[in-house]
Amino acid sequence: MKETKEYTLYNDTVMDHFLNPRNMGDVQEADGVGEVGAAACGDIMKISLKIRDGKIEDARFKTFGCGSAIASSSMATELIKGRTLEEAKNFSNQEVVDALGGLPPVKIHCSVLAEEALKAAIEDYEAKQAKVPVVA
Amino acid sequence: MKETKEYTLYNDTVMDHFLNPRNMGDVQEADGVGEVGAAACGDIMKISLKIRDGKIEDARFKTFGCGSAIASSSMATELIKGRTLEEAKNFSNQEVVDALGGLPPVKIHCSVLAEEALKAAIEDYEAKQAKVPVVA
Amino acid sequence: MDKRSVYLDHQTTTPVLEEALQAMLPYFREVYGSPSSLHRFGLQVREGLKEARQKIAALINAESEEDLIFTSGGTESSNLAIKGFADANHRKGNHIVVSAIEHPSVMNSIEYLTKHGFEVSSVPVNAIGQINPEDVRAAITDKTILVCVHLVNHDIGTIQPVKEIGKITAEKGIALYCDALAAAGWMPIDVRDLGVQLLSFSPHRFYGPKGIGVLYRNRKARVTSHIHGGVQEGGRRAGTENVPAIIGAGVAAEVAIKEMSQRVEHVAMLQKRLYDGLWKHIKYIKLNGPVPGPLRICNTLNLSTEFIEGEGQLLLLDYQGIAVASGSSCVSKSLKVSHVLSAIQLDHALAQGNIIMSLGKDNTVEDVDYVIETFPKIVDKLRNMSPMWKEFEEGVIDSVIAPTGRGKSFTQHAADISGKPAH
Amino acid sequence: MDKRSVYLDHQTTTPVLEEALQAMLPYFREVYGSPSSLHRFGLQVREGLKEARQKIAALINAESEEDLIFTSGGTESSNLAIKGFADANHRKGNHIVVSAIEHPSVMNSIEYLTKHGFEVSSVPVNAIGQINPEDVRAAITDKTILVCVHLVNHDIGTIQPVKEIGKITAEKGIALYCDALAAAGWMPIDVRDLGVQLLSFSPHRFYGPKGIGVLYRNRKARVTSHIHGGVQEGGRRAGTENVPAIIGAGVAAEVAIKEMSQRVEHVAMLQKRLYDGLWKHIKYIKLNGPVPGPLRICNTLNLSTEFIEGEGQLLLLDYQGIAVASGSSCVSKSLKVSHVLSAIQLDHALAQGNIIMSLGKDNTVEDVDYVIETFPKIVDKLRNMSPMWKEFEEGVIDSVIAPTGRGKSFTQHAADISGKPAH
Ligand SMILES: Cc1ncc(COP(=O)(O)O)c(C=O)c1O
Ligand SMILES: Cc1ncc(COP(=O)(O)O)c(C=O)c1O
Repeated sequence: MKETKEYTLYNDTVMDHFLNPRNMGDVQEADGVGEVGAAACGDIMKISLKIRDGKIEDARFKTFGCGSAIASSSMATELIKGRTLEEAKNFSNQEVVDALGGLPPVKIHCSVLAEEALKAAIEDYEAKQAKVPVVA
Repeated sequence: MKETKEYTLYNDTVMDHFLNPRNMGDVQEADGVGEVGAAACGDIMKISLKIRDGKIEDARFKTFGCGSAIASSSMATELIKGRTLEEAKNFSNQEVVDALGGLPPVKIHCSVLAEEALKAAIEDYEAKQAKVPVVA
Repeated sequence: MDKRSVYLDHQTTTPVLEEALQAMLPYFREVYGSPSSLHRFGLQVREGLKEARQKIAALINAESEEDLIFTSGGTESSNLAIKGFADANHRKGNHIVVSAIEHPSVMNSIEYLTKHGFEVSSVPVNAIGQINPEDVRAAITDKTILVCVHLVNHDIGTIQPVKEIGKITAEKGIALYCDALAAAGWMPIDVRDLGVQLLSFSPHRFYGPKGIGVLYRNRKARVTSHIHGGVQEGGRRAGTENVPAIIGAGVAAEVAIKEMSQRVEHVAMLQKRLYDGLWKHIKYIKLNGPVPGPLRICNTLNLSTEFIEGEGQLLLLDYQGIAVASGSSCVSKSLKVSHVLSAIQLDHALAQGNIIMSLGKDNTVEDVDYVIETFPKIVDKLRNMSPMWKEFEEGVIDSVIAPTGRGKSFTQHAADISGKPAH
Repeated sequence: MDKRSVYLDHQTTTPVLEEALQAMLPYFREVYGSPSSLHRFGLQVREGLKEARQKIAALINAESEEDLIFTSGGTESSNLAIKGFADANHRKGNHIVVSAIEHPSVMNSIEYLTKHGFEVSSVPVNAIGQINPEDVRAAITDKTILVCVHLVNHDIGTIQPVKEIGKITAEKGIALYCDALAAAGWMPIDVRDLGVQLLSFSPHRFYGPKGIGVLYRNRKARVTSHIHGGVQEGGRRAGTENVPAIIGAGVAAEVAIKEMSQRVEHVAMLQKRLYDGLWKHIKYIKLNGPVPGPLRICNTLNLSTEFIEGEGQLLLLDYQGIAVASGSSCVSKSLKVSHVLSAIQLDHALAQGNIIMSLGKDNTVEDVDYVIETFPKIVDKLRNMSPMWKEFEEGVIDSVIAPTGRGKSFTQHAADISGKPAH
């Protein structure tokens, strides 16, 4: 036993994102919002985006779910800020898993949920764009 | 745990008769000898008697067998010394068990063996008597 | 780290009593013989085990210490009780009656039997998790050989009417097996008064060691051994005995008897304080199982906090030094909601926000007050992060606990956005 | 009592190493959580268990620590290996090959299977208790799914040609289960080199605690769980883990690896000295199993002393402070001669005079010399009391060990006087 060690369920990066989530909240007057749920465990994740010049200027999340769901959404929003929409469409949950330094096998679906929420938000944005005539 | 206690398989009386058997050996020029075996465990017990005036003057045993077999034969010979033949014919293993302060259930047959050896020795004596004409 | 450390998971396991550990110690390196041995190293152990057996028998008022079979734990005891009894009595019938909220060790033992020709009837429970004895009566058929009803539910703390069920099984001439794992050490148990033929418990749940379980089995109930080998435990459970654990269990049982009323009183007081405090400070929170009182075991509270999920609560509590369980700890790896919460028909959203706080003799009023102070902040933090909370405030979804009449249900909402119904 | 105390029953059980006990201690009262729990009390335990698992895997050179299943002991491991494997593979066949001298936990598990449609072939052993691999080959049919052969016999110490048998089973595509209880810790074991798919051992046999057993099971061998409940041990063995025992087992395994060669050397030296000394001082005494050397495990001697019976020897030795076993300690309550001694066709009279002396790392040359000095006196005392000894001297019966050509056999004599044949 290491007396000085903190014993935590997840690794330090995951714990940090769970305890101190980045980008938590809702983007005001969001350009795109995606809310998705995982049938497997009942988690719900919502990502809202501010998009400017085809780039994700701001991304925020709200999550109802376990520690790794919260950490995944925190990390996902952190990763995608500044990316172009095209880049964001290619975003994969594996990036979240890697950036978090790994997730337990039963928790990988949390990162998938983050990917799905992001893509749902982009779709929402694109659907809205299709309706609104572009102001040149 | 009692630090000062001796832990033994049998009670103190049995242990005493096992460790310091009474009447161990063979009666010289015995009047009757009985040797019996227990099919159950393979023990063998031999009791030899000196008989005078219809009374058991001396009794000795030899035993091939477990601790309780040795203790049973020691106790049996001790109990029957001085008894009349009639009394000895009514001897029962229960007397041995009681005098030993009890035996474990799986070991009761050892006391039965002692009873059988005694009775075999008496039979042997009587068989010899029947052959030898009584010297008035 | 000078955070307060508050262990509130006593229904999972407890620390070993100092007295019990001290009693165990000589059996590791000094009195280390096997009780089957005929030399003094073995005989000395036999004597220690006999004493322990008597103390443990006293905890449940067994007729004789010979009626106890030592196993490796509660799970093995459940398995031996059910499969061993079924094996020994299958000529009499092939039907078993079981409550819907038994522990997986009971459920899965019975499920195993159903693959080998047995049939099972599951008796439902009411909203607070109580079995109706008349439902047990109704489930009994002329093929029934065994009824399985636990004394206290491990997840929601409901005390079951075992004695009433015992009257019914006695009337019908059927054996009654009672899993008393969540009860033993925390309420008086009298096997004769309960009218059970089989009863199991596990010392690690009342300050004894792990690695040892007990199955009480009276002379009327035959069980076939299911671990084959030597003639230990009178031929009913083979294998070299876990001597130190049995010794420790004996001490734990002895102390449990002696301190029972005082432990129960102390823990029940804390339970009430915790319940009052949390409900005062947190809205939209539900107690699962009966309110503190005669229907609930003294040491546990099972709560569902709306709009947030359980693991997050558990992790944040842990971060603040408070150790709790969520759902049924035994199934937490499977991501499934505990079958107990399903059986009391708890709304899916509430089942997800489930936390179990179970108190012990060493918890203090300060501990409880610290939890009362800490938990509301955690709930706030998580609600703040939860999309459901805002959607509730905005009237998109409604509360299950205190419906406002506005919005759809959480479950409906989850189904809508995931495209699949929540299970 | 200032008699010398000499424990010569290490093949029954051993004291726990001081290091192992020290490592266990915090897990009783400080790190007392359950490894299934998600809070730090549980997580800290998980980490300890993982380390222990690695150390134990190293003792048998397992591919991965994930291939170990912790059980409650050697007996449960045998049961899980055999019944669990049979359950998982019964579609492939219903025939098992087993050596004639396995431990009752193996024999009785297989006997149980024979009541449920399995057939078994028993492979005989030669006079020193060795299995001939070709006999195993001959016993295999196209229905055979499993071969069970122990590594070392617990009663007579014979090392079996498991590696050769492993080649045969590999060739035939059949699983090989090896009960290594009497071997682990006393000789190097490499599951990969042996070619076994299943192997069991028990830490209390090499200075670890009781209450914990190990089943190694590689990926090729599926076993069905036979204790049902929660998802502990990856779902293969339910029940709250015996945490302190697993920790202690880890340390015992680690130390066993480190000290293996030195322990083996020391104990083998004592074994040789004891053998030489006893044979020098006692007539009509027979070693059962191979002579000390490559075919015998280093720590045990099984001897039969003619004209006297075993329990008396054991009790008198115990009275002199020397703890030994007689026959198979597991069956000593049944009054039956061990099936191992029957299998090597030991004369009935010799089987009755059986004693097992098993040495340990803490025994000394002085201990051994004390036994060499004490045992002949005990033999004399008992022979003096035995009717057989005098009858031998008088030429009524003959010796089995060193026949003189005079008199009938003991067995014949016993049959004559009891009126029934000896069994
Ligand atoms: C070879 C062998 N296998 C299995 C066992 C059973 O082990 P345990 O009694 O530790 O359960 C023993 C115990 O004597 C043994 O010697
Ligand atoms: C009611 C009940 N029965 C049985 C068990 C199984 O006990 P163990 O894990 O000690 O084997 C548990 C454990 O959680 C339980 O709560």
